[in-house]
Amino acid sequence: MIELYILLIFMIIGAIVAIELKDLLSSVIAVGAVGLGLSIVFLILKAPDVAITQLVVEILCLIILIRATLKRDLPFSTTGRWFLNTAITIAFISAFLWMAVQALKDLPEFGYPIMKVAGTYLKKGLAETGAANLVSAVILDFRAYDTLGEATVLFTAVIGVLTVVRRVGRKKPDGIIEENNE
Amino acid sequence: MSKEGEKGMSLIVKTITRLTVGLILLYGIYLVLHGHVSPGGGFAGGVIIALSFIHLMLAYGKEAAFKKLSQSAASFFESFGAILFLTIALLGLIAGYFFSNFLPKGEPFRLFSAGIIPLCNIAVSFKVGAGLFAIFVALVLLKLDSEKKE
Amino acid sequence: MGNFTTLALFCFSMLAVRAVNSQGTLVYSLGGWRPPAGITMVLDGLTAFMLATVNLVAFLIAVYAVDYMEKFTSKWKFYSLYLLMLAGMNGVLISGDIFNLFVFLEIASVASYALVAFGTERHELEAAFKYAVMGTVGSLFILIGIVFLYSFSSTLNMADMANFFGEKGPGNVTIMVSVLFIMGFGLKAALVPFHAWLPDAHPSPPAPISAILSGILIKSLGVYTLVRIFYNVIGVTPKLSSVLMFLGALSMVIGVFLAIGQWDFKRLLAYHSISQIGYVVLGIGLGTPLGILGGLFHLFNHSVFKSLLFLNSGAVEYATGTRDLRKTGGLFQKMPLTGSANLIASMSIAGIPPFNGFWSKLIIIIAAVQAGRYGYAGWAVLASILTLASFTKVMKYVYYGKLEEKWNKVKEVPFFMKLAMAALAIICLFGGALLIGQINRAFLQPAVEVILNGRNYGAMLFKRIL
Amino acid sequence: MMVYLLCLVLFCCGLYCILRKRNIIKIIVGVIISEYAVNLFFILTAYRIKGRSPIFSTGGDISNMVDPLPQALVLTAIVIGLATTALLVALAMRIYEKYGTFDITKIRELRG
Repeated sequence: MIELYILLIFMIIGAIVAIELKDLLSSVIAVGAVGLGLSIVFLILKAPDVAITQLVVEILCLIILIRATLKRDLPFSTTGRWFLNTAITIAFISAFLWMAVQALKDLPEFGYPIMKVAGTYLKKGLAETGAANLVSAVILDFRAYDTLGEATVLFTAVIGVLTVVRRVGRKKPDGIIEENNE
Repeated sequence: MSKEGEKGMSLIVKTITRLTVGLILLYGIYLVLHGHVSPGGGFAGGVIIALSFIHLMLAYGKEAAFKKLSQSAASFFESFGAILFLTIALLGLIAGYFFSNFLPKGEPFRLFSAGIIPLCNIAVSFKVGAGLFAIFVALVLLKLDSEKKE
Repeated sequence: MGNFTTLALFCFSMLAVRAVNSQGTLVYSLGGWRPPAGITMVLDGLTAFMLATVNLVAFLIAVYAVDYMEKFTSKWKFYSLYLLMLAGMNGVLISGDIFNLFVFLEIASVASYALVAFGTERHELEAAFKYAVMGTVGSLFILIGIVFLYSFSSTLNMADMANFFGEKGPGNVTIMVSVLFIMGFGLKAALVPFHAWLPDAHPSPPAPISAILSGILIKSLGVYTLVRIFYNVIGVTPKLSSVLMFLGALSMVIGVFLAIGQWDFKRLLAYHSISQIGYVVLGIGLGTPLGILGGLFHLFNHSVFKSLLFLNSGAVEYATGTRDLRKTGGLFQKMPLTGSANLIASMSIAGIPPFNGFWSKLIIIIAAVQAGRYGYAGWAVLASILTLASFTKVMKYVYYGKLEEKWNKVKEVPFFMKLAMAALAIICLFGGALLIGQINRAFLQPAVEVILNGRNYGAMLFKRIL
Repeated sequence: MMVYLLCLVLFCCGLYCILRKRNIIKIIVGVIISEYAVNLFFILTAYRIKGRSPIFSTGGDISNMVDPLPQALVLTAIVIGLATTALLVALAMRIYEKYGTFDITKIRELRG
């Protein structure tokens, strides 16, 4: 399991680099590194489906972000109360982490999940759905309604993006402006 | 993106794209069709299919990509995927429940098994692929527009 | 098209109310899988109550939008997003599975981010970005909470989870999950420490969208989910309920104080939304039957009169092109129907006796006194008085006073807008009738019972299935 | 336990970025990092010591598979995250077009 820790620490370093870099393009690429690390972690954790999806989604995210940031300026300004705000943020985050540590003690230990519901999937999954890939069986048969919702989220995002990129939102009081549907 | 006019990237990139883009598309289709027996499935396959078109678009400029898959075709495929998925769900009502797995399960580990799951995979892949391509095209067009204005 | 769909949804939800009355709680398992394995839809008193409220208001707003949206391009995109958002809200309300609830919550949120940016003006984009970032952070907190719950109880079905927590009792995980959910759903409901996005996001978009965001979105995504998870799944502890009451009272007072200094019509209304959500959370947080009744009743009333107020502000903007209170005046002569609708809504939100807002506020205050929380009761009265003051200001500056020269050509708004506003005003006028015996028993009481039942929710549902 | 904690530290990195950075693209970066951390946390809770991936093969025994349910949920969560990110990027690009900057201290038409 040592490689898991190494990858996690690598990801945290990558995240910090991505956050603190002054150059937007490098920052976006550092996020890409974090995402690829995450994909390998998924493989180590025996989740090949998620690893593949994470990989391709990561690539797509990266392309979109690079398209957005290329040749763009980067003004950095530090406001007057920089120290105070940072202190508040760090205090909030440490309180959050402290509570999380308390709660994590009560969770089942790492590597030993309870698997009450999942147990039924393991036992009955193959016989009742006929799919060898249990993850497919879960998303498209046991919980297909979730997948419907998720496809709807994507559809909503498509329409949302199309809405946001419209050139003209309001019709002017006089004069006719033709609709521009992409 | 492009250094030399609107027509895409350099010759090396174009050649390699020509060789790989078909393979990427085929890999996506493979992932979709074998989603129920091996890792992969509708989402991953759909995203890869979208990526293959995006790849084409990045290398050759937007005209070449639109020749293969125009925007109206993309929106058609998206709606088609959604309607296919919903139809499968509604057909389940005949068997008793919304989303019930009504087809014969077949023999495990074969391509034609697992009832409605492969069909759902195909529907989801249509939807995801076309949807992501549409998002990307919208963003690219927005960017081109704003650059033109400057 | 959009109107027919919303009308159909409204009819269905009325049917749902009847079904709950005649048959009790209904459960539907998708795909035919038994509950812990598959996803269930649950229709009980609380769900039916919320469904009726949401779809009633959504229908009237859709009617209003017929004329109002003529000013904007791409109407079909507006209707698609509007219906998707409505679908998301209905899905949240009817779902019995916690991850499914999250998915539908995301549908509604993503649609609302896009709707806030609908006009694609500078300030709209900025408000939408702020709202989208805040909303996404809220969703992430909710997702982490779901991970904790799943890892701890190894189930996603809310009824099953309620049984589990019933056996286990409170612990560290419960506290952590409560904190995460208060942050997450608090962000969605705009309780006071997390309210920063609301005064920007609610005034910016077109009026029908403001009305639906302020009238029902923050309630079905924020308050309903908060109530459902805290009361029916995790189980409410005295500490938790005092936190809820404190947040409610804080929102109530701070919202109204911020509202009173505003000169922008819609922005003022947005701050009042924070304040009124405070009333709802305070009432529900009290935990007594009367308090919950008051809270839910106020939720219904607030949906009605706040959407009416936003529609009114939209009508004023439609007719005059401005929403700055200092520039308008004397519009009552020109727009009598809008003016009287606004008068009714203002009196209702401020709690003047014959209107519905009075009854629900009265119930909440009585419940607070009965529970021995005199401080909170005092705050509620104070907030009510300040609300009255700020709406007196609105009436004075917009509708009464001297008519300025440049507004001489102002006309009353088109027919469909008038129709929607008149219908909402009539509901405001007779909303108090919901408390009368028979209707109360059919509509509000089942919802109160569901909340009071607490974690028996789980046991009850499983009894229905088996 | 330690693994969970590292994962939450990653989440807090993203949170810090969202709360403190004054650049729109940086905020989006923070959102993406937080999403990654949450997905990772979900998968971590599903892992089983010496488990194998949840795919049946002929003749393999099924007793030590990892939990398939969180994996399915994470697939959904990833796509939802992608949708949200796309919308955020679209908004960011429009804001850049209108204001000519990514700096949110300069984008202040609405007052608090």
